[in-house]
Amino acid sequence: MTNLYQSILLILPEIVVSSVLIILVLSDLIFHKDKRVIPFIAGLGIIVTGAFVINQFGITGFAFQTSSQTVRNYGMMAIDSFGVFFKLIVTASSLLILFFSHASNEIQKTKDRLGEYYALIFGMILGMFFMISATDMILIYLSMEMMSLSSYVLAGFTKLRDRSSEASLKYLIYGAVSSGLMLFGISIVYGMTGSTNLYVINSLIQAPQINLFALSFAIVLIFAGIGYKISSAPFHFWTPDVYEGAPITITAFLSVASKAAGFALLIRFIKTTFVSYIDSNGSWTLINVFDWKPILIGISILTMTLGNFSALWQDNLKRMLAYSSIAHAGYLLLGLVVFSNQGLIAILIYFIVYLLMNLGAFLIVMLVANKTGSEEIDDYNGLGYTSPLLAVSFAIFLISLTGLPPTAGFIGKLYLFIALVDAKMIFVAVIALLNSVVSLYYYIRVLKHMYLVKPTESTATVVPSLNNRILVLALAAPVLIFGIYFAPIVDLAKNCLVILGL
Amino acid sequence: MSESLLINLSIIILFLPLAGFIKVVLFGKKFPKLYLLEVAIISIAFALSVFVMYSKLAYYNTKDIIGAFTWISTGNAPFSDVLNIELGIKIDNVTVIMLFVVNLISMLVHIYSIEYMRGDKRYTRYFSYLGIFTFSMLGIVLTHNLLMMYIFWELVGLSSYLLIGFWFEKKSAADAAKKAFIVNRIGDIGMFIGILILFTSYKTFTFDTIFAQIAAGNLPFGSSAWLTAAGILVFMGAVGKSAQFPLHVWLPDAMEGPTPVSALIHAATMVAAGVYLVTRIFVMLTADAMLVIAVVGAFTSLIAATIALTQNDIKKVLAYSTVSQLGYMIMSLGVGAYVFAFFHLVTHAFFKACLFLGSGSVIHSMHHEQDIRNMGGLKKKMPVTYWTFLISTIAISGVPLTSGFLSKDGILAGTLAFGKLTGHWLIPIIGFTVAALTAFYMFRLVILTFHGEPRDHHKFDHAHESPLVMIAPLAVLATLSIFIFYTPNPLSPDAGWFMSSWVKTPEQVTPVDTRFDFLKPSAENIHGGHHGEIVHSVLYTETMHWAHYPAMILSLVVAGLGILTAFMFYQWKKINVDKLIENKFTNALYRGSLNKWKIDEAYDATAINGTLQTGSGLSWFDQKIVDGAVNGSARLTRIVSKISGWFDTYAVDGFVNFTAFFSGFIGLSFRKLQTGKVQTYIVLVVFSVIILLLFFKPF
Amino acid sequence: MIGFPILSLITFLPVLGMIIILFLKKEQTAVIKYTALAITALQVVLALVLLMNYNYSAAGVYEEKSFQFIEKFRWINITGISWLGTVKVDYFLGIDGLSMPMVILTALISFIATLSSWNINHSLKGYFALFLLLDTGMMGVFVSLDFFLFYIFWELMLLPMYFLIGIWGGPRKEYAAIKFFIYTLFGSVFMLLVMIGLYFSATETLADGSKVFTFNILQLMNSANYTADGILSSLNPNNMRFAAYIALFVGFAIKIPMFPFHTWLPDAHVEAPTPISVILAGVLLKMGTYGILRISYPVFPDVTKQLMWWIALFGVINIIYGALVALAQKDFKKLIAYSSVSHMGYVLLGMASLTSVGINGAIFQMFNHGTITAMLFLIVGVIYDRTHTRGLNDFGGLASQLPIYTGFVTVAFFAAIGLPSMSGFISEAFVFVGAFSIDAIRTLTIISTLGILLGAGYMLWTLQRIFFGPLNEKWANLKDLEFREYAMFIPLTIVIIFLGVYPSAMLNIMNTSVNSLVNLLSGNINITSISGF
Amino acid sequence: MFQVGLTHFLVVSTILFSLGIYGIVTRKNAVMVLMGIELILNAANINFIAFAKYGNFGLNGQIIALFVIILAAAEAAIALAIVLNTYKTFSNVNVDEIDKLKE
Repeated sequence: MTNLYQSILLILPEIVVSSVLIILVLSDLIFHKDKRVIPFIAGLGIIVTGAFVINQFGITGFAFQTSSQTVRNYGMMAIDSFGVFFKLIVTASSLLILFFSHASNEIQKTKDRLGEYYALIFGMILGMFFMISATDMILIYLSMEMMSLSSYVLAGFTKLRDRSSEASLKYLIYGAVSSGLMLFGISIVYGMTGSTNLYVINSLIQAPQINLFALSFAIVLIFAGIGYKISSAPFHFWTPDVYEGAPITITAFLSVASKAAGFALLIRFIKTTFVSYIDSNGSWTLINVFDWKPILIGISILTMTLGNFSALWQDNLKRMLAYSSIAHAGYLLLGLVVFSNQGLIAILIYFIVYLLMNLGAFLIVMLVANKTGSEEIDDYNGLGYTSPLLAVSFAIFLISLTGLPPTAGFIGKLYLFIALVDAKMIFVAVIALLNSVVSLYYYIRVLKHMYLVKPTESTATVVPSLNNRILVLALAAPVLIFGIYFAPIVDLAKNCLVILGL
Repeated sequence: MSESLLINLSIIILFLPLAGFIKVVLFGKKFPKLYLLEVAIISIAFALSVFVMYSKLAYYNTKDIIGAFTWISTGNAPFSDVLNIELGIKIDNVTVIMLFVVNLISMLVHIYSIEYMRGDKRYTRYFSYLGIFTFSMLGIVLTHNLLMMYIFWELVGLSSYLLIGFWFEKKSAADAAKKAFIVNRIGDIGMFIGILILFTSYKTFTFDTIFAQIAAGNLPFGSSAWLTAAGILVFMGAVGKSAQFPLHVWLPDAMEGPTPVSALIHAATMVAAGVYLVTRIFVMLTADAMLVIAVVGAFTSLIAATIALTQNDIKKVLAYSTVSQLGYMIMSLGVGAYVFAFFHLVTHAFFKACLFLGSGSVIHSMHHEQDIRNMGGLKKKMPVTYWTFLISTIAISGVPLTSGFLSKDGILAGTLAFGKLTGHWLIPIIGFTVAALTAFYMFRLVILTFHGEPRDHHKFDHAHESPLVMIAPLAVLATLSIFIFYTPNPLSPDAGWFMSSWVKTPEQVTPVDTRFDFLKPSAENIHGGHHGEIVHSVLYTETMHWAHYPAMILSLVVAGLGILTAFMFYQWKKINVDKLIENKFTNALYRGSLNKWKIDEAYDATAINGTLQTGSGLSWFDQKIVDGAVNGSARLTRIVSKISGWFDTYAVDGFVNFTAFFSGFIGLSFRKLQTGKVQTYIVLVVFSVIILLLFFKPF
Repeated sequence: MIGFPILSLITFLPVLGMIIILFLKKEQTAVIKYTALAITALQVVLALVLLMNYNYSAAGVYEEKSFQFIEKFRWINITGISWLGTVKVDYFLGIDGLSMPMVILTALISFIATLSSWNINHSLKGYFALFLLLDTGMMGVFVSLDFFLFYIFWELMLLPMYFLIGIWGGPRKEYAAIKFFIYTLFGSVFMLLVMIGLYFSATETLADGSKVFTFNILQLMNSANYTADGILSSLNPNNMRFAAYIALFVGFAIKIPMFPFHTWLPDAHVEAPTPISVILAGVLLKMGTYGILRISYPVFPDVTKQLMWWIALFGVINIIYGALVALAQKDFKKLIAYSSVSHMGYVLLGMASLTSVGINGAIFQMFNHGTITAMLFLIVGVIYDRTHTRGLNDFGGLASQLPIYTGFVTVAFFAAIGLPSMSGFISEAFVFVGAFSIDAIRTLTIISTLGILLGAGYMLWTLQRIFFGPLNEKWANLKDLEFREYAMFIPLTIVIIFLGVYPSAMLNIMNTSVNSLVNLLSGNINITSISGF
Repeated sequence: MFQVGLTHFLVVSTILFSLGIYGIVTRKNAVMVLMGIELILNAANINFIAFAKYGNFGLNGQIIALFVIILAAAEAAIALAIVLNTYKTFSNVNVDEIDKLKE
């Protein structure tokens, strides 16, 4: 019974989340008159969760250990600082999303359904938490579904807008299919190894008699499932449509939190399943069953190129940011293709930065949309003169997304390229750099509309409320500070490398 | 009378005019009378230079006085190439004589200008320009190194530019100024490269050091060919400044400037700087270089003389005669008659300045009429001008008892000797031809201007003798054209102090095998000359003596012929000029000469147009090719720009636009995938799964 | 030496000014202007303080202890992982003979540019804020000795420039701005790659004896610091090193701008407002050549020697090509822009000679071109303010209308032509002397002298078309210079003529450093043996 | 009398899987598309159970199958809700006419 007890201690954050979820559902029933209290409950819940997550720092262990013939003990979930890091990312972004939701008109319009809204968000969070630390394919599948189901609904939350419901339908079908594919892949792996636990699989696939073709087939199917979560080409097609259609808060949440969870999952999946040895320089040796390197290189290049070049054409900022987030998924994959802790660090750093700048960008778009009701780029003409604060911070976020100093975005890119050069993958680095030059086009284009075009009478004057102003600055300031003094984030990242096993 | 005193004095002389210039620039507006200060300053400078010349010639006749200091010193570290640039003054006899000449003429012109330029709206500025010119000219005279020479060389170029373009409202004046500067630049580039060669090999700009090095036998880049090249290249500077063919075209146009300026800069001093430069580098000229110089000089003098025959603008005639005379000096340096070249420089400075100022006086009284066909009979109206003008004309024609006779005769003797010794007889022949032509066109000028009946009575009636401040300088200069100032014996300069004691031909430092045979030191005169200054080899001196009398007689004959024909043509009308012009054969010549042999037109057609065409061609290239990464990209981008609105912001040309086009293109094709139909997406997913499976085969 | 961190001060003073301005009201235009003016003036003062305390015999270049006004402390320091090692970035400022002239130039030009910004008419607040930010960026590039820091400053200056051209520029400002941005970014991404490559190739030995990767430019020069398996290791010279050099060089060449990367320049200049053109031509272009001298040359001496002929070739192309294209321009400003393409060619030529004289000349030319071209653009600005046209053929005979203005114009033009007694002559002469003394590039040098002629050609032609000839009646009532314009022109004129007459004032500043740079390149000095690292 | 073996199950599941994909791609009606998805899930289920049975992997397989069934049910519920919602806005459920969001 100690096993279960330990396990419960190890999954306290998840427990907290789920209890908050229940509380929200209940309170939705209790305060059906006036739901103003619910957001605060949610916020409190997040903060508590965060506390528990932070509390987990440094703790390592397996939840729900299963006894098996293999010597190494293992479990359904691995609790380690790597997981903690991503859980923190998720928590932080969720907290911000709560603030966003509070500020967003389109959400506040749906007064009576706020309860569901927050509950569903917590559903997503729960799914993500499990995704992040799952080491058993079934748990992986279930957690992904857990998250997806909530997000399908959220994507279509604002019933009023047909875009919204279309988005949710597409998201649903697309997601269901890819998870189905994934499940099929899992079933095949199960058939070949007799287990769904990554550690077991890791030890078993080193055996020579494994049928490599079947295995690759299964792996590709599984990757399709994960690739759709991190919206990497060629599994990204849902992203632009859903991002454009969904409520902006949800778009922001998907673009950061679910991407983070997806990456955590991908990294853990690959590292636990396929890495046989890590040398003193921190570079990984893969098991010779599946040739990840070319696939991932190809996919990451394809992803970033496709994202950047498609973004050139977008006149809708939400959609533009959707493509840009695809491109960033490509950059992030670069950190994985080098198969070294160096790359891992780069990814972690990049996520911290990405959280700040991407949410920031979405926040501005939302605040403007609150006023103008649309995200078309022409609504931004001359914004720099009518609403300086928003414009300046938007400029900062966009520059950071481009990756120019002295913004945090530069640090993120810098570490990715450092990893690449360290792995002597100059060619890939060059392509990535040229990509970032291309990305300048569409980011700078927004600046052009904000500053180089003179304001017209149709230009909105957005004067955000005090809270929102604080919110904007709270996102913009660190982007600049980390750009100039980035030691803290690197320190944090380097302490969160521990992935259980090996 | 210490050496340092002389140095300091010459420094003062050098900077006095500059001080004047600065004062005028700063306060010219407030005190319009400041020009008087200018005149005073230049007179002081003149007085000082007389003093300097006297003491130098009297006390240090055979000693060169040098004062120098280090201006720039870089690279002074282990392993690195050292560069020490000295600025310095070298005072030898040639220098002090030049000092005297320059200051004298400059002073006279200042005085003359007081009246001539009166009423001009930029009166004071005019004097300040004269000041900066005098400063730069003195710099050229005094310098002891090539770099400083080049610096002041450019500065005189500047002042000449400013003075030619003084009346810049006239387009012709502005054009002439620009032309003068640019044409000079061409020569200067050559000079600069020459200097570079010398500096690179000897790490110094100082004349004496360079010459010592050459004498010691180490040649630039170890070959005498480079030495020749250096000589010719530096000479190119002279070709520009002294208006030698093919760069002579700027000088006639330069007559757009005020006449006193023409007298000072474009007759007496600046244009002579070229000759002065060649005298400075004379000792390092190899036989080949000297031959080139001689030929250039001879050809220039001939072509200029032929053009001068038919010009009708009084100043143009004088201008071409100047070119021709400068060609004479250059030629004489080329044939080794060093002393006579310098001698002619001095004498020519005086009488040519006199001629120009005289013409100025005429123009002044004729209300800026310059065409001699509208003059005539002015002898009665303005006697002083006439007589001074006449004296100078006689001098330039080389009639005995004048300074011109002495110097020209010497040069001709030199060419004769050269012909005899080297067999290049063409040069003496040209020399004598030019002598004849000179006599002819100068007297044509005098006759048409002063003799006969007035052809434009209206102007004639208003004509009057110029005031004293203008004719006094004329008198002074005319007087200086008399032989007595140079030698007691009107027929032979050799006896004179000028030749015998002041100026001597320096000994060549070039490797013996690269000199003309007659310049090789022969056994008896290795230690022949006293105080280190060796006269030419006996051979050359003897040949000169041999050539002296033939040359004198011949030159008298040709000069006489020239003068006679001039009178036949224009005074006594024995020969009908017009009929001569009618004649088919002579007419061709006449036209050619009148149109200056179309040299300017040729330049316009080739060099100038060529450059401009290249320029515009390249700028097209720049916009279309270099900027538009591909030539077609502009068109392609325009097509794309139709597709998307914002795109044409960038879709004009260039790297950016090409990239934009390219990326846009890719973007489009990606965009097509995003059909919006979820089923298409799923098909794509399934396909990509298959593709992944096929392409990335397992091990 | 000086008690306070003067370099940080001179670098970040403008940022301070920017913050002050941001806190001012939009309406207080006068206050904003004078704040900016005061800040830049203070910068000039600080530059003079530097000059007064400058030690002429300290070499710098590769020897840390002979750099001056050094400020060095650990900026980023991450330790604790065995396989990662210590990650460190230093905040490392210092100047030597290579940077001192540039610092003075930047201060001077910024001050003048502020003066000429006086009649910027809309959104002053933003303008001066960005202007000062730009100022910091430029100053920072010249004083930083850590590649990372250098890069940050390098990029920092991009965005303000984009806005300054894009917002306050002419009709095609957007095009020009984005063009400038893309070109420079394109170059700098390669610089970034090379920077990272160098980082992984060289280690620095810390006080405690541990070896860590380094961005320290001085350490990167020391071939002993390179690790055997470093990708750009100098121990095993490989093609990577060659490629890296080219990449880095392109990054800098775009700024110079070197043919064929120069096409952003005319557009940027024509569209930019006068003060920005002044900054562009006066300071920004120098960053390219400075970068080459500060980083490319000493870090890759081996490749530099191999490529010297090509550098010279491109220099000559710049000289001739720029001059010829300038000859064909109808727009005053474009003509000046191309003339600076031509003049920067001299810098390249001088650097390519790898001789002390040549490089002295190159740096001196950088300074002189800074002052002279700045003056030329101011001249364009003055006439444009009055007539709102820049067409060379729209004028004529202004000399009689604006005598004083014409006087300054003549000074500037003849300085640009390289007339002796003006600073331009000395530097060009040095360049030629240096380049001519190398057999390999002698022919190129001779060809390049054509530039002198062409330069005179287009300058005098312009002078004539605008100022000489009969007065174009349209301009019969133009006003001559006012006090503020005197204040812009006179200092520049004084500098130009003073340095023409007494060039040693500037040459002595750089000479020692240049010599040690040359010794480093020629391999006479073996840094590995130098103590004081 | 022939023995039904693992292969047969696998064949069946493969057929189901392919049919599922086919249905998803070809069917216009959203509900039919969802059916296709169900097919895929069930194909996977068959695999799990078959492997569990013939590979002697214990009961994991069956348990997983149960999980999946439950989850499929939940998914179906949500899916139908969303389809309903779509029908409200577009007044049809024809997936290839719902393409406002594209490019």
